[in-house]
Amino acid sequence: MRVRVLFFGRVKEIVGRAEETADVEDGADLGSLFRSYARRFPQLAEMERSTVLARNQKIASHSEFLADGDEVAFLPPVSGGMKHRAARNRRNRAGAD
Amino acid sequence: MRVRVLFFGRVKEIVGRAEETADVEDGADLGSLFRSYARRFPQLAEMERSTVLARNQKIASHSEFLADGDEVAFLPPVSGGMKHRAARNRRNRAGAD
Amino acid sequence: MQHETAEIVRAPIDVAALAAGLRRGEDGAVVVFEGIVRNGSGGCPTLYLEYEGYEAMALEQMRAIAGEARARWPIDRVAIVHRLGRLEIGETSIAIVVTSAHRAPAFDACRHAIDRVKKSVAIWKKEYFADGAVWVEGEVMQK
Amino acid sequence: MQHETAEIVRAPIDVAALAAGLRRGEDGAVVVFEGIVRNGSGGCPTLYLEYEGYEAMALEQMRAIAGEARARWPIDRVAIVHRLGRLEIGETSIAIVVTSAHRAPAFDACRHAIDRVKKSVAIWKKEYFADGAVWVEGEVMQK
Repeated sequence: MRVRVLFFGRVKEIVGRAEETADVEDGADLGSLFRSYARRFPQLAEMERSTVLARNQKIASHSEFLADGDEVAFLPPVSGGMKHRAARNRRNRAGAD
Repeated sequence: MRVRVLFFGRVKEIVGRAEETADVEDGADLGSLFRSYARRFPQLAEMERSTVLARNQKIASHSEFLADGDEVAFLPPVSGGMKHRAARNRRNRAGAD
Repeated sequence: MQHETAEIVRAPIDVAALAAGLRRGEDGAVVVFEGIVRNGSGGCPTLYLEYEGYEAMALEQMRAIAGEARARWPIDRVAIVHRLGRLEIGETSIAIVVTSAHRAPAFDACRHAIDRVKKSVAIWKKEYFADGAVWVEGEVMQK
Repeated sequence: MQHETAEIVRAPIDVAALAAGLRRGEDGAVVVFEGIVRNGSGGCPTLYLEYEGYEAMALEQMRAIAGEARARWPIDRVAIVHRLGRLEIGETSIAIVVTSAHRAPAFDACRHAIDRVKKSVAIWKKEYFADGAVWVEGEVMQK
Protein backbone atom coordinates (compact mmCIF):
# COMPACT_ATOMS: atom_id res chain seq x y z
CA MET A 1 0.00 0.00 0.00
CA ARG A 2 1.06 3.60 -0.49
CA VAL A 3 1.15 6.48 1.95
CA ARG A 4 2.04 10.12 1.50
CA VAL A 5 4.80 11.29 3.84
CA LEU A 6 5.32 14.96 4.73
CA PHE A 7 8.45 16.41 6.31
CA PHE A 8 8.70 19.69 8.19
CA GLY A 9 11.34 21.93 9.71
CA ARG A 10 14.72 20.31 10.26
CA VAL A 11 13.38 16.91 9.21
CA LYS A 12 12.56 18.34 5.81
CA GLU A 13 16.17 19.44 5.40
CA ILE A 14 17.56 16.13 6.59
CA VAL A 15 15.38 14.18 4.16
CA GLY A 16 15.97 16.78 1.45
CA ARG A 17 12.35 17.12 0.40
CA ALA A 18 9.00 18.33 1.70
CA GLU A 19 7.03 15.21 0.80
CA GLU A 20 7.09 11.91 -1.02
CA THR A 21 5.02 8.82 -1.57
CA ALA A 22 6.17 5.66 0.17
CA ASP A 23 5.27 2.04 -0.45
CA VAL A 24 4.74 0.16 2.79
CA GLU A 25 3.88 -3.46 3.54
CA ASP A 26 0.42 -4.44 4.66
CA GLY A 27 0.31 -4.36 8.44
CA ALA A 28 3.05 -1.75 8.75
CA ASP A 29 2.73 0.70 11.59
CA LEU A 30 4.02 4.28 12.01
CA GLY A 31 7.02 3.01 13.97
CA SER A 32 8.20 0.82 11.10
CA LEU A 33 7.81 3.74 8.67
CA PHE A 34 9.84 5.98 10.97
CA ARG A 35 12.55 3.35 11.32
CA SER A 36 12.82 2.93 7.57
CA TYR A 37 13.55 6.66 7.26
CA ALA A 38 15.86 6.60 10.27
CA ARG A 39 17.95 3.91 8.55
CA ARG A 40 18.30 6.10 5.46
CA PHE A 41 18.93 9.31 7.46
CA PRO A 42 20.99 8.78 10.62
CA GLN A 43 20.36 12.37 11.76
CA LEU A 44 16.67 11.53 11.86
CA ALA A 45 17.36 8.53 14.12
CA GLU A 46 18.87 10.96 16.64
CA MET A 47 15.62 12.94 16.60
CA GLU A 48 13.36 9.99 17.35
CA ARG A 49 12.44 11.20 20.83
CA SER A 50 11.63 14.72 19.77
CA THR A 51 9.90 13.96 16.48
CA VAL A 52 6.18 13.45 16.73
CA LEU A 53 4.28 11.60 14.01
CA ALA A 54 0.88 12.55 12.70
CA ARG A 55 -1.43 10.28 10.74
CA ASN A 56 -4.10 12.08 8.73
CA GLN A 57 -3.36 15.30 10.62
CA LYS A 58 -3.75 13.82 14.08
CA ILE A 59 -0.86 13.06 16.41
CA ALA A 60 -0.41 9.29 16.42
CA SER A 61 1.73 6.76 18.29
CA HIS A 62 4.30 4.54 16.65
CA SER A 63 2.07 1.53 17.22
CA GLU A 64 -0.73 2.87 15.06
CA PHE A 65 -1.24 0.86 11.85
CA LEU A 66 -1.05 2.49 8.45
CA ALA A 67 -3.81 2.29 5.86
CA ASP A 68 -3.54 2.79 2.12
CA GLY A 69 -3.76 6.48 1.22
CA ASP A 70 -2.79 7.74 4.68
CA GLU A 71 -1.04 11.08 5.06
CA VAL A 72 1.82 10.77 7.53
CA ALA A 73 3.82 13.75 8.79
CA PHE A 74 7.14 13.94 10.64
CA LEU A 75 6.93 16.83 13.09
CA PRO A 76 10.08 18.04 14.86
CA PRO A 77 9.73 20.29 17.95
CA VAL A 78 7.43 23.16 17.07
CA SER A 79 8.26 26.83 17.33
CA GLY A 80 5.18 28.80 16.44
CA GLY A 81 4.37 32.06 18.15
CA MET A 82 7.38 34.24 18.74
CA LYS A 83 11.02 33.65 19.51
CA HIS A 84 12.07 30.86 21.82
CA ARG A 85 14.80 31.40 24.34
CA ALA A 86 16.54 28.18 23.44
CA ALA A 87 17.34 29.29 19.90
CA ARG A 88 20.87 30.44 20.48
CA ASN A 89 21.94 27.33 22.35
CA ARG A 90 20.53 25.11 19.67
CA ARG A 91 22.33 27.13 17.08
CA ASN A 92 25.65 26.56 18.79
CA ARG A 93 24.91 22.89 19.01
CA ALA A 94 23.92 22.77 15.38
CA GLY A 95 27.23 24.41 14.50
CA ALA A 96 29.08 21.67 16.39
CA ASP A 97 27.26 18.88 14.55
CA MET B 1 -6.39 81.40 54.94
CA ARG B 2 -7.98 80.29 51.69
CA VAL B 3 -8.00 76.94 49.97
CA ARG B 4 -9.41 75.80 46.68
CA VAL B 5 -11.82 72.90 46.99
CA LEU B 6 -12.65 70.57 44.07
CA PHE B 7 -15.57 68.16 43.92
CA PHE B 8 -15.88 65.13 41.68
CA GLY B 9 -18.47 62.55 40.70
CA ARG B 10 -21.44 62.26 43.03
CA VAL B 11 -19.90 64.73 45.47
CA LYS B 12 -19.93 67.35 42.75
CA GLU B 13 -23.65 66.85 42.28
CA ILE B 14 -24.36 66.91 46.00
CA VAL B 15 -22.45 70.14 46.45
CA GLY B 16 -23.86 71.52 43.22
CA ARG B 17 -20.59 72.77 41.84
CA ALA B 18 -17.22 71.53 40.58
CA GLU B 19 -15.08 73.83 42.72
CA GLU B 20 -15.05 76.77 45.06
CA THR B 21 -12.74 78.76 47.28
CA ALA B 22 -13.12 78.27 51.02
CA ASP B 23 -11.89 80.37 53.94
CA VAL B 24 -10.51 78.22 56.73
CA GLU B 25 -9.08 79.07 60.14
CA ASP B 26 -5.37 78.83 60.77
CA GLY B 27 -4.56 75.38 62.08
CA ALA B 28 -7.53 73.74 60.35
CA ASP B 29 -7.00 70.21 59.08
CA LEU B 30 -8.64 68.31 56.25
CA GLY B 31 -11.04 66.65 58.67
CA SER B 32 -12.46 69.95 59.82
CA LEU B 33 -12.90 71.08 56.22
CA PHE B 34 -14.74 67.86 55.40
CA ARG B 35 -16.98 68.23 58.45
CA SER B 36 -17.89 71.79 57.49
CA TYR B 37 -19.14 70.52 54.11
CA ALA B 38 -20.82 67.51 55.71
CA ARG B 39 -22.84 69.88 57.92
CA ARG B 40 -24.02 71.79 54.86
CA PHE B 41 -24.67 68.62 52.78
CA PRO B 42 -26.01 65.71 54.83
CA GLN B 43 -25.65 63.31 51.88
CA LEU B 44 -21.94 64.00 51.97
CA ALA B 45 -21.82 63.05 55.65
CA GLU B 46 -23.13 59.60 54.67
CA MET B 47 -20.23 59.27 52.23
CA GLU B 48 -17.50 60.01 54.76
CA ARG B 49 -16.11 56.48 54.78
CA SER B 50 -15.95 56.17 51.03
CA THR B 51 -14.78 59.68 50.19
CA VAL B 52 -11.05 60.12 50.03
CA LEU B 53 -9.46 63.56 50.36
CA ALA B 54 -6.53 64.80 48.37
CA ARG B 55 -4.34 67.74 49.26
CA ASN B 56 -2.35 69.19 46.38
CA GLN B 57 -3.13 66.13 44.28
CA LYS B 58 -1.92 63.59 46.84
CA ILE B 59 -4.19 61.43 48.95
CA ALA B 60 -4.15 62.85 52.47
CA SER B 61 -5.55 61.86 55.86
CA HIS B 62 -8.10 63.92 57.77
CA SER B 63 -5.42 64.85 60.29
CA GLU B 64 -3.27 66.63 57.74
CA PHE B 65 -3.12 70.40 58.27
CA LEU B 66 -4.13 72.85 55.58
CA ALA B 67 -1.90 75.63 54.29
CA ASP B 68 -2.91 78.80 52.51
CA GLY B 69 -3.35 78.21 48.77
CA ASP B 70 -3.82 74.43 49.08
CA GLU B 71 -5.88 72.58 46.53
CA VAL B 72 -8.16 70.09 48.26
CA ALA B 73 -10.26 67.53 46.39
CA PHE B 74 -13.18 65.36 47.52
CA LEU B 75 -12.89 62.01 45.76
CA PRO B 76 -15.78 59.53 45.92
CA PRO B 77 -15.16 55.88 44.93
CA VAL B 78 -13.44 55.83 41.57
CA SER B 79 -14.66 54.02 38.49
CA GLY B 80 -12.06 54.44 35.78
CA GLY B 81 -11.37 51.68 33.31
CA MET B 82 -14.45 49.91 32.11
CA LYS B 83 -17.78 48.99 33.60
CA HIS B 84 -18.04 47.89 37.20
CA ARG B 85 -20.30 45.04 38.13
CA ALA B 86 -21.79 46.94 41.03
CA ALA B 87 -23.38 49.60 38.85
CA ARG B 88 -26.86 48.19 38.74
CA ASN B 89 -27.15 47.61 42.47
CA ARG B 90 -25.95 51.08 43.21
CA ARG B 91 -28.44 52.45 40.79
CA ASN B 92 -31.30 50.74 42.53
CA ARG B 93 -30.08 52.04 45.81
CA ALA B 94 -29.76 55.52 44.40
CA GLY B 95 -33.34 55.28 43.20
CA ALA B 96 -34.46 54.41 46.72
CA ASP B 97 -32.68 57.38 48.24
CA MET C 1 8.36 57.52 23.07
CA GLN C 2 9.11 57.26 26.78
CA HIS C 3 9.37 53.98 28.66
CA GLU C 4 6.34 55.03 30.68
CA THR C 5 3.52 56.91 29.04
CA ALA C 6 0.34 58.15 30.68
CA GLU C 7 -2.20 60.09 28.71
CA ILE C 8 -5.71 61.42 29.13
CA VAL C 9 -7.56 62.04 25.87
CA ARG C 10 -11.03 63.09 24.80
CA ALA C 11 -11.01 61.56 21.32
CA PRO C 12 -11.13 57.85 20.39
CA ILE C 13 -7.98 56.00 21.40
CA ASP C 14 -5.99 54.70 18.45
CA VAL C 15 -4.68 51.54 20.06
CA ALA C 16 -2.94 50.30 16.92
CA ALA C 17 -0.91 53.51 16.61
CA LEU C 18 -0.12 53.42 20.31
CA ALA C 19 1.16 49.85 20.13
CA ALA C 20 3.08 50.55 16.93
CA GLY C 21 4.81 53.52 18.57
CA LEU C 22 5.98 51.43 21.53
CA ARG C 23 7.40 48.33 19.92
CA ARG C 24 11.10 47.91 19.25
CA GLY C 25 13.44 45.30 17.85
CA GLU C 26 14.17 43.78 21.23
CA ASP C 27 10.51 43.12 22.02
CA GLY C 28 9.03 39.67 21.53
CA ALA C 29 5.61 40.28 23.04
CA VAL C 30 2.99 42.98 23.11
CA VAL C 31 0.04 42.63 25.47
CA VAL C 32 -2.83 45.06 25.05
CA PHE C 33 -5.78 45.52 27.32
CA GLU C 34 -8.75 47.57 26.17
CA GLY C 35 -11.61 48.39 28.49
CA ILE C 36 -14.75 48.99 26.49
CA VAL C 37 -18.10 50.46 27.36
CA ARG C 38 -20.51 47.59 27.51
CA ASN C 39 -24.20 47.17 27.77
CA GLY C 40 -25.58 46.35 31.19
CA SER C 41 -26.68 42.76 31.75
CA GLY C 42 -29.95 43.79 33.38
CA GLY C 43 -33.18 44.81 31.73
CA CYS C 44 -32.43 48.48 31.24
CA PRO C 45 -29.87 49.16 28.51
CA THR C 46 -27.06 51.64 28.99
CA LEU C 47 -27.29 54.54 26.55
CA TYR C 48 -23.81 55.94 27.05
CA LEU C 49 -21.26 56.84 29.71
CA GLU C 50 -19.68 60.12 30.73
CA TYR C 51 -16.18 59.96 32.20
CA GLU C 52 -14.64 62.76 34.19
CA GLY C 53 -11.30 62.99 35.91
CA TYR C 54 -9.21 65.02 38.28
CA GLU C 55 -6.79 65.21 35.43
CA ALA C 56 -3.57 66.38 37.06
CA MET C 57 -3.90 63.81 39.82
CA ALA C 58 -5.10 61.03 37.52
CA LEU C 59 -2.17 61.51 35.15
CA GLU C 60 0.28 61.38 38.02
CA GLN C 61 -1.38 58.19 39.32
CA MET C 62 -1.30 56.59 35.89
CA ARG C 63 2.38 57.43 35.55
CA ALA C 64 3.04 55.92 38.97
CA ILE C 65 1.23 52.71 37.97
CA ALA C 66 3.30 52.46 34.79
CA GLY C 67 6.48 53.02 36.78
CA GLU C 68 5.47 50.43 39.35
CA ALA C 69 4.89 47.87 36.58
CA ARG C 70 8.33 48.52 35.13
CA ALA C 71 9.97 48.31 38.55
CA ARG C 72 8.30 45.00 39.30
CA TRP C 73 8.55 43.09 36.01
CA PRO C 74 11.29 42.82 33.38
CA ILE C 75 9.32 44.58 30.66
CA ASP C 76 10.23 47.17 28.08
CA ARG C 77 7.56 49.89 27.85
CA VAL C 78 4.16 50.65 29.32
CA ALA C 79 1.53 53.06 28.03
CA ILE C 80 -1.72 53.81 29.82
CA VAL C 81 -4.26 55.96 27.99
CA HIS C 82 -7.65 56.86 29.45
CA ARG C 83 -10.38 58.61 27.54
CA LEU C 84 -12.75 61.09 29.22
CA GLY C 85 -16.02 62.63 28.07
CA ARG C 86 -19.01 60.91 26.52
CA LEU C 87 -18.43 57.33 25.36
CA GLU C 88 -20.86 55.16 23.46
CA ILE C 89 -21.35 51.41 23.89
CA GLY C 90 -18.46 49.57 22.27
CA GLU C 91 -15.98 52.44 22.56
CA THR C 92 -12.63 52.05 24.30
CA SER C 93 -12.37 53.91 27.59
CA ILE C 94 -8.89 52.72 28.48
CA ALA C 95 -5.99 51.10 26.70
CA ILE C 96 -2.92 49.64 28.34
CA VAL C 97 -0.05 48.44 26.20
CA VAL C 98 2.97 46.57 27.55
CA THR C 99 5.94 45.53 25.42
CA SER C 100 8.50 43.03 26.59
CA ALA C 101 11.10 40.56 25.43
CA HIS C 102 9.04 37.72 26.89
CA ARG C 103 5.33 37.23 27.25
CA ALA C 104 4.85 36.23 30.89
CA PRO C 105 5.93 39.55 32.45
CA ALA C 106 3.99 41.46 29.80
CA PHE C 107 0.77 39.67 30.77
CA ASP C 108 1.46 40.10 34.49
CA ALA C 109 2.32 43.79 34.20
CA CYS C 110 -0.68 44.61 31.98
CA ARG C 111 -3.09 42.87 34.28
CA HIS C 112 -1.63 44.50 37.34
CA ALA C 113 -1.85 47.91 35.71
CA ILE C 114 -5.57 47.67 34.91
CA ASP C 115 -6.31 46.32 38.40
CA ARG C 116 -4.50 49.31 39.88
CA VAL C 117 -6.14 51.82 37.56
CA LYS C 118 -9.56 50.73 38.68
CA LYS C 119 -8.67 51.24 42.33
CA SER C 120 -6.43 54.21 42.39
CA VAL C 121 -6.92 56.68 39.59
CA ALA C 122 -9.07 59.79 40.06
CA ILE C 123 -11.57 59.07 37.29
CA TRP C 124 -15.32 58.71 37.63
CA LYS C 125 -18.09 57.75 35.31
CA LYS C 126 -21.79 58.32 35.09
CA GLU C 127 -23.97 55.79 33.33
CA TYR C 128 -26.96 57.07 31.38
CA PHE C 129 -30.15 55.05 30.94
CA ALA C 130 -33.41 55.92 29.20
CA ASP C 131 -34.91 56.72 32.61
CA GLY C 132 -32.04 58.48 34.34
CA ALA C 133 -28.39 58.33 35.19
CA VAL C 134 -26.20 57.15 38.04
CA TRP C 135 -22.63 57.68 39.14
CA VAL C 136 -20.93 54.32 38.98
CA GLU C 137 -19.02 53.98 42.22
CA GLY C 138 -16.43 51.28 42.08
CA GLU C 139 -13.65 51.28 44.63
CA VAL C 140 -12.80 53.60 47.47
CA MET C 141 -9.70 55.26 46.10
CA GLN C 142 -6.41 53.75 47.20
CA LYS C 143 -2.92 55.10 47.05
CA MET D 1 -17.41 36.62 12.76
CA GLN D 2 -17.46 33.24 14.50
CA HIS D 3 -16.97 32.81 18.23
CA GLU D 4 -13.78 30.93 17.47
CA THR D 5 -11.58 32.03 14.61
CA ALA D 6 -8.33 30.43 13.50
CA GLU D 7 -6.45 31.76 10.53
CA ILE D 8 -3.11 31.30 8.82
CA VAL D 9 -2.00 34.24 6.70
CA ARG D 10 1.05 35.23 4.68
CA ALA D 11 0.57 39.01 4.79
CA PRO D 12 0.97 41.33 7.79
CA ILE D 13 -1.69 40.75 10.45
CA ASP D 14 -4.02 43.72 10.90
CA VAL D 15 -4.60 43.34 14.62
CA ALA D 16 -6.74 46.47 14.91
CA ALA D 17 -9.16 45.23 12.25
CA LEU D 18 -9.23 41.80 13.85
CA ALA D 19 -10.07 43.23 17.28
CA ALA D 20 -12.64 45.62 15.81
CA GLY D 21 -14.37 42.73 14.04
CA LEU D 22 -14.70 40.73 17.24
CA ARG D 23 -16.01 43.24 19.75
CA ARG D 24 -19.68 43.54 20.56
CA GLY D 25 -21.89 45.57 22.86
CA GLU D 26 -21.79 43.01 25.64
CA ASP D 27 -18.00 43.02 25.84
CA GLY D 28 -16.22 45.02 28.52
CA ALA D 29 -12.68 43.82 27.89
CA VAL D 30 -10.44 43.02 24.97
CA VAL D 31 -7.08 41.38 25.61
CA VAL D 32 -4.67 41.15 22.71
CA PHE D 33 -1.43 39.27 22.59
CA GLU D 34 1.01 39.87 19.75
CA GLY D 35 4.12 37.79 19.32
CA ILE D 36 6.72 39.76 17.45
CA VAL D 37 9.97 38.80 15.79
CA ARG D 38 12.69 40.10 18.00
CA ASN D 39 16.40 40.49 17.80
CA GLY D 40 18.51 37.91 19.55
CA SER D 41 20.12 38.98 22.81
CA GLY D 42 23.48 37.46 21.90
CA GLY D 43 26.21 38.92 19.74
CA CYS D 44 24.92 37.88 16.34
CA PRO D 45 21.82 39.75 15.20
CA THR D 46 18.86 37.97 13.66
CA LEU D 47 18.27 39.07 10.07
CA TYR D 48 14.79 37.63 9.63
CA LEU D 49 12.70 34.52 10.28
CA GLU D 50 10.95 32.09 7.97
CA TYR D 51 7.84 30.39 9.32
CA GLU D 52 6.37 27.26 7.77
CA GLY D 53 3.40 25.20 8.85
CA TYR D 54 1.57 21.98 8.26
CA GLU D 55 -1.36 24.19 7.48
CA ALA D 56 -4.34 21.85 7.62
CA MET D 57 -3.18 20.40 10.92
CA ALA D 58 -2.10 23.74 12.39
CA LEU D 59 -5.47 25.34 11.62
CA GLU D 60 -7.29 22.46 13.26
CA GLN D 61 -5.05 22.76 16.32
CA MET D 62 -5.56 26.51 16.54
CA ARG D 63 -9.32 26.02 16.32
CA ALA D 64 -9.11 23.43 19.09
CA ILE D 65 -7.15 25.84 21.31
CA ALA D 66 -9.73 28.58 20.74
CA GLY D 67 -12.53 26.15 21.57
CA GLU D 68 -10.74 24.97 24.68
CA ALA D 69 -10.37 28.57 25.88
CA ARG D 70 -14.08 29.20 25.41
CA ALA D 71 -15.00 25.98 27.17
CA ARG D 72 -12.81 26.82 30.14
CA TRP D 73 -13.45 30.53 30.70
CA PRO D 74 -16.57 32.71 30.47
CA ILE D 75 -15.39 34.71 27.49
CA ASP D 76 -17.08 35.92 24.36
CA ARG D 77 -14.87 35.40 21.30
CA VAL D 78 -11.36 34.17 20.52
CA ALA D 79 -9.35 34.71 17.36
CA ILE D 80 -5.93 33.20 16.73
CA VAL D 81 -4.07 34.31 13.62
CA HIS D 82 -0.60 33.06 12.72
CA ARG D 83 1.48 34.43 9.90
CA LEU D 84 3.79 32.22 7.82
CA GLY D 85 6.57 33.07 5.38
CA ARG D 86 9.42 35.52 5.81
CA LEU D 87 9.06 37.93 8.75
CA GLU D 88 11.35 40.82 9.57
CA ILE D 89 12.38 41.99 13.04
CA GLY D 90 9.47 43.83 14.64
CA GLU D 91 6.76 42.12 12.61
CA THR D 92 3.89 40.27 14.25
CA SER D 93 4.02 36.50 13.83
CA ILE D 94 0.93 35.73 15.89
CA ALA D 95 -2.03 37.64 17.24
CA ILE D 96 -4.53 36.34 19.75
CA VAL D 97 -7.58 38.41 20.59
CA VAL D 98 -10.03 37.56 23.35
CA THR D 99 -13.20 39.53 24.06
CA SER D 100 -15.16 39.14 27.25
CA ALA D 101 -17.61 40.87 29.56
CA HIS D 102 -14.97 40.91 32.30
CA ARG D 103 -11.23 41.24 32.18
CA ALA D 104 -9.95 38.39 34.34
CA PRO D 105 -11.12 35.52 32.12
CA ALA D 106 -9.97 37.41 29.02
CA PHE D 107 -6.43 37.64 30.41
CA ASP D 108 -6.46 33.99 31.53
CA ALA D 109 -7.80 32.69 28.23
CA CYS D 110 -5.42 34.75 26.11
CA ARG D 111 -2.41 33.65 28.07
CA HIS D 112 -3.46 30.03 28.01
CA ALA D 113 -3.98 30.20 24.26
CA ILE D 114 -0.48 31.48 23.49
CA ASP D 115 1.08 28.93 25.86
CA ARG D 116 -0.81 26.17 24.04
CA VAL D 117 0.06 27.49 20.59
CA LYS D 118 3.74 27.33 21.34
CA LYS D 119 3.50 23.71 22.41
CA SER D 120 0.96 22.17 20.16
CA VAL D 121 0.60 23.81 16.78
CA ALA D 122 2.40 22.42 13.73
CA ILE D 123 4.41 25.53 12.89
CA TRP D 124 8.18 25.83 12.63
CA LYS D 125 10.54 28.68 12.12
CA LYS D 126 14.04 29.12 10.82
CA GLU D 127 16.16 31.98 12.07
CA TYR D 128 18.54 33.62 9.62
CA PHE D 129 21.81 35.24 10.70
CA ALA D 130 24.55 36.88 8.67
CA ASP D 131 26.57 33.65 8.92
CA GLY D 132 23.87 31.04 8.49
CA ALA D 133 20.49 29.84 9.64
CA VAL D 134 19.05 27.45 12.17
CA TRP D 135 15.70 25.79 12.76
CA VAL D 136 14.43 27.05 16.07
CA GLU D 137 13.24 23.99 17.94
CA GLY D 138 11.00 24.86 20.81
CA GLU D 139 8.79 22.21 22.30
CA VAL D 140 8.19 18.59 21.40
CA MET D 141 4.70 18.81 19.96
CA GLN D 142 1.90 17.97 22.36
CA LYS D 143 -1.69 17.10 21.73
